[in-house]
Amino acid sequence: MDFFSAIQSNLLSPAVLFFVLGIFAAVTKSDLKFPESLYSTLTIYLLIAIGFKGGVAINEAGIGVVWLPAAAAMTLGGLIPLWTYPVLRHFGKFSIADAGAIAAHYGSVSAVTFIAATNFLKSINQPYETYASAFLAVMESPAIIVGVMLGKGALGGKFSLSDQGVRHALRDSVLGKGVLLLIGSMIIGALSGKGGMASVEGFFVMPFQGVLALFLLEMGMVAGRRLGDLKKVGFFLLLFGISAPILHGSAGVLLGHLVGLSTGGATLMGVLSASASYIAAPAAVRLSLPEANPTFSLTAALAITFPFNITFGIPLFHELAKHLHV
Amino acid sequence: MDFFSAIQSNLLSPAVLFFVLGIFAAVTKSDLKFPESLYSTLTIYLLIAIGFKGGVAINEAGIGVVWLPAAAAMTLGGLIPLWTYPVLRHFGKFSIADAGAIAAHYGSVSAVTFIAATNFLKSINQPYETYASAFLAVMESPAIIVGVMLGKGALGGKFSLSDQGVRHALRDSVLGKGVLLLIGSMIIGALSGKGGMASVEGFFVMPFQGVLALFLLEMGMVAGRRLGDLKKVGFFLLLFGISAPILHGSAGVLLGHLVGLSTGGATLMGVLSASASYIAAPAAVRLSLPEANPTFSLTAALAITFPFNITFGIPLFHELAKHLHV
Amino acid sequence: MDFFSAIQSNLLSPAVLFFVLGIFAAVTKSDLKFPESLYSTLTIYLLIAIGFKGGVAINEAGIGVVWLPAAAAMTLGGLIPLWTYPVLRHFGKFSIADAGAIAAHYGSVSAVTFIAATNFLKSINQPYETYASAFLAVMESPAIIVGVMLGKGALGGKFSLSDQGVRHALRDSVLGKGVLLLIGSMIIGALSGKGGMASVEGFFVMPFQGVLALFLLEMGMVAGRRLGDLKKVGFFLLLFGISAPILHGSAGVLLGHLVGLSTGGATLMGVLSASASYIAAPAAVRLSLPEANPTFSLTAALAITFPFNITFGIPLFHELAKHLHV
Amino acid sequence: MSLYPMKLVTIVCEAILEERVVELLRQAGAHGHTAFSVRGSGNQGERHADISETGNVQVEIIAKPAVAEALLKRLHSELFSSYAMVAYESDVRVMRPDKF
Amino acid sequence: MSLYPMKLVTIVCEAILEERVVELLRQAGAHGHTAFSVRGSGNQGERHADISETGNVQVEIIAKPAVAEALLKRLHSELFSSYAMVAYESDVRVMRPDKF
Amino acid sequence: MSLYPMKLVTIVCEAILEERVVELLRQAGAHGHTAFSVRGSGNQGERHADISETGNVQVEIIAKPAVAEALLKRLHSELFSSYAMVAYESDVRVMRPDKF
Ligand SMILES: Nc1ncnc2c1ncn2[C@@H]1O[C@H](COP(=O)(O)O)[C@@H](O)[C@H]1O
Ligand SMILES: Nc1ncnc2c1ncn2[C@@H]1O[C@H](COP(=O)(O)O)[C@@H](O)[C@H]1O
Ligand SMILES: Nc1ncnc2c1ncn2[C@@H]1O[C@H](COP(=O)(O)O)[C@@H](O)[C@H]1O
Ligand code: NA
Ligand code: NA
Ligand code: NA
Repeated sequence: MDFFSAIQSNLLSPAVLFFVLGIFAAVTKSDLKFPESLYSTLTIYLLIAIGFKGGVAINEAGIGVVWLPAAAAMTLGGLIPLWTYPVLRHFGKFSIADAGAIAAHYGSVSAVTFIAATNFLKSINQPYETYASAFLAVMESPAIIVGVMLGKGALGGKFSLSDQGVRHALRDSVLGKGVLLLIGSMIIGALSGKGGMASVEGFFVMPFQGVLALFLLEMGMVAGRRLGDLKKVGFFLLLFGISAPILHGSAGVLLGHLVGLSTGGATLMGVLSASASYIAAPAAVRLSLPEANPTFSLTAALAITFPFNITFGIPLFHELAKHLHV
Repeated sequence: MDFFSAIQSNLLSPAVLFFVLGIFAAVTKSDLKFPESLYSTLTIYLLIAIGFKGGVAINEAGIGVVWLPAAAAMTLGGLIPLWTYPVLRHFGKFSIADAGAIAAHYGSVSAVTFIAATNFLKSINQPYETYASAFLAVMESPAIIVGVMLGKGALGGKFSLSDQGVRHALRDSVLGKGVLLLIGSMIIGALSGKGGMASVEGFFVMPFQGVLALFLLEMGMVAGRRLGDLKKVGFFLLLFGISAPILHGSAGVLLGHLVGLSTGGATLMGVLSASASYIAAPAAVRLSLPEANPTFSLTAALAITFPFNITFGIPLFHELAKHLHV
Repeated sequence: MDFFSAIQSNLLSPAVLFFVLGIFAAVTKSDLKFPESLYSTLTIYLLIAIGFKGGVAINEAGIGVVWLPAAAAMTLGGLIPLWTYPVLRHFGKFSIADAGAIAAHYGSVSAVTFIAATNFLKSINQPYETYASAFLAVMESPAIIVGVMLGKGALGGKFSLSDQGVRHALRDSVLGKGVLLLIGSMIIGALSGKGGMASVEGFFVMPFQGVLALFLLEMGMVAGRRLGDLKKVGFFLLLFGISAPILHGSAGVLLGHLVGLSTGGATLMGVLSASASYIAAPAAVRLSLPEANPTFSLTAALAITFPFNITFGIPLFHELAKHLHV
Repeated sequence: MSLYPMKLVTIVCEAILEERVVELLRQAGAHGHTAFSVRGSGNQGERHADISETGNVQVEIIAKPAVAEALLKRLHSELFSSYAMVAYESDVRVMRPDKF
Repeated sequence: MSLYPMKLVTIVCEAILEERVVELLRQAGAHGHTAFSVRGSGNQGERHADISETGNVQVEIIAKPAVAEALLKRLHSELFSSYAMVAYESDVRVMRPDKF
Repeated sequence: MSLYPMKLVTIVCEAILEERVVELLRQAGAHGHTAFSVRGSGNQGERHADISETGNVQVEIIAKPAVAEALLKRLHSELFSSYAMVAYESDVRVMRPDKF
């Protein structure tokens, strides 16, 4: 399948279309509302499903194969804020707190973007390392920690661990529900292996794509409500929201290639690097960097970078990975 | 399968039996309670599933085949209040607002009745036009608009669009969650076609029947709580709650036959006409016709017509459709 | 499969591992929280699924086969408090109310333990009477009634039906949601039979194991929060929480054997007798025996007996049943 | 527009008691109530709402002073000693006094 | 620390009315509100919250006395006669009076 | 039946702050609290509750006047400037004053 038909088939996938429907519902102020607990239920489901599948894959591949690319992914995540922060400070003219906050979001990752990428690869029959969700799990926290330290003024020596908000945030970014469910389910998947998978497949695998579509409908509504904020964030952040994922994604693909991942696996590492967190990072950053304006980071991550990645970014990084493998 | 064994097998379907269990739970004042968000989650699921399947069917049949019966269905829905209203006014002695409110409910449609009908057809191996959910989608709003206008005194020239409640109600009946989810998912289904269906089948098709059973358990509880109101609504409305669906259902079957639908499709158009709305209409009518007593319309729609349709109505309209096709 | 490898495979099942993950989340005070309605949704789902499957099995086996073991199970449940109560009074030095409360919990049953046992049997390919969920349904109430009477001072002649709390509790233990859903779904399953099963299988059977895993994650969190109470309940109750299930479970296996159940069926009757209720009993007991300290009964049932049963108890009772059948 | 004084009684208690509290407030002469699920902490420790069995319910009742007093008295004598709960009274003003 | 008197208006009404009530309180001059889903009973019978169509919503507004009065008046004239609802006012004290 | 005056402090804030607010009220000397999820609007715009990340929580604390004052002071100095929130105090009467 060539690049443009890949983009087209990606745009016409139920998941992307439901995201668009959600934006439409928000923009037209429809009375459609997801009940309060549906969103967190879907989040729990998706994280467990993805972690469990990754664990079963690790069980099969062996930890010896997984550790190197996982360590590489983790390192990349922790490094991204280091160059994102100065760019935001000096070219974007953001405050220390805001630059740190945005850097934390872009170094961390988005599970749903990752899932959309695996769907894309499946739909075009591109094999990939199924243990790649391990990368997702280890990339969530490091950037949050680095970004928060930068936002607290670490470069000016002002960072202190005794700040209550910081402590809460760091605990949450390490023991938070995202990491706990992903890593926990991954260990469970690795321990219970293929036999365990056979028993829970009817819940965690078969309905998965449809659940994702439902989740993206809600994400679309949340993103749609933020569309009005696009004016507030300014042109620089708009540009950043598109160019950062292209840059980080390319770096991720390259790194994936270097540590020996297949075309599919390198695509996924690219997508992870390109993605910006809008669940774990916002919560942790809000608690530890209250001076940062969440409109900047959330609007960029959710209303610019996320839509870019699930529509154009994923096929793009795949194209790149293919070229590297020729 | 002959008429009586069809009725019997319909009565013994899990969906109908769970409805009965729900009534039992309400009547015995059991402490069984559905959590607040389960009902709306199930509603969202059912509407998306049904819209999506219809869209895939439209993709296959082509819009050229669908438009005529859909337009016919829509027209019938908008016309039903025009004869229902005078009957309620003059024979039922209802106030202008009450007659308009009830007429709006009976011209609009019930998605769950429609689903129960498709299940019935499947269980007796009667093929039908799978794009029929398009009829469901277009029949929801017109009757609400006509009924509200009548109830506001349109016949006496008192109707005005500047009324705030009316504006909210009309917006909701056109952009409301029911129409949005049905039409939105239908478009998504039509765009993503069979390939899209393959990916979300494990969520939107396979568990569908069971989810419906669960939903009907809750519907039974809601209907059961209304049973006490049956005394309040009076004998006329009781009679109306049974004879209106028979009349409207027969008209629907006939119309379906005339616009070229198969036995199954004509049955579904009959069931839709016969059904009375208890989700979209009540909300819109409550906002725009607050003088109308919701006990009348809701009790009739939910505690009389709905049970009648899912037990006897569906096999009846099917029988009728069969006779027309001989 | 020998005893120890059975225990090991049981410990590595996703359900047990998710329970452990839940305990971990509670103990580390992770911010993972299940939304308010998820737990009751899962409870409703599990009870309906299990009841329905049992009903279909009764439809197949015929009520003539089921009644004797069901009556035996019911009797055993009602008798357990009669010896549990005096032991708790005289050796445990518990107050009348506390002894009655604990006795009620241990005579009643835990649906999730039962499900875990059927999973275990399936995983080791041990056939069992699929109508055994009928035993679950009839064992829930009798012990609660007996235990509450004892706790109210029935032995001292102080029990009276005019107490408001007692009336509420008795009504709930007979018409409560647990019994209503189990018995109701069982009747529906028995009426709609294999045909009904075929239609709802995609919801009530296929995702079942995975839903159970999710449920046990939440149970683990609830149990984990109680771990701190283990110090408060004292050594006697710790001992009781392990020895009561061993004793009751053995009695159940023996009785199952005597009334003609297979190895699998006798295992299940053992597991039911061994299990202690932590849903139906706590609510009913709290309402009717407010003087009883819920920390005692709940901690014992949930933080001691439940984990014991799902890890070691189930394989143990199966081992016993196998020996009896040689 | 005139406003009329009335009492607001707020009860926070174990969710399991909701039906009994509603029965009791009817008996005390109240004509209505509002209820919703809450979580909290108090003398009896933390109460989590993820499981309705361990959650709380908050019940609010607008009533005439005499009814409010009767209600509080019965709560005190019948439920306070046995269950996790708090109850308090405050002053509010309503527009339709005969409704309560 | 000084506290400044303010009014708290509490409205319990059919869930379906939430959007209209919020529109109305904005028009009356309030700068914010808090809302949550509740169940209850009153003259119009029981209202269950398992279905949002039959549930209630509780809306709470902190406002200056004049705004509170305007709000109550409009509720009275526009919604009270047609819908299941109650509304009441009480006295509270805040720290940042210019916020309301 | 005697009733004893007490203060009710009500806090509406970003849901994410719940744990911190509870920690803070313990430190201020309160012996309990009640919390529930709400939605709303204010200076910082609309806050929707479908996503807990954007929702609010309402926390209610019955406490002695001195504790209420300490609590409000700390809210003011530590949280008010950084987060979307409101807090207010009102008078209530309880039956068991030593509980608070
Ligand atoms: N000081 C307080 N302020 C607000 N709510 C309280 C307070 N104390 C107790 N509660 C509520 O009442 C419930 C029962 O309290 P207790 O009986 O003290 O455990 C708690 O779970 C809280 O929801
Ligand atoms: N006396 C009352 N105390 C507290 N809430 C009430 C009272 N009366 C009515 N309500 C609430 O207001 C709603 C509508 O009341 P009504 O219009 O009287 O049916 C009820 O469903 C309750 O939630
Ligand atoms: N005037 C008000 N009345 C009631 N609740 C308010 C008011 N203003 C703000 N709130 C609540 O407090 C939250 C935060 O307010 P703010 O910091 O003004 O954005 C809002 O989302 C509302 O839930
Ligand atoms: Na990233
Ligand atoms: Na109709
Ligand atoms: Na037992």
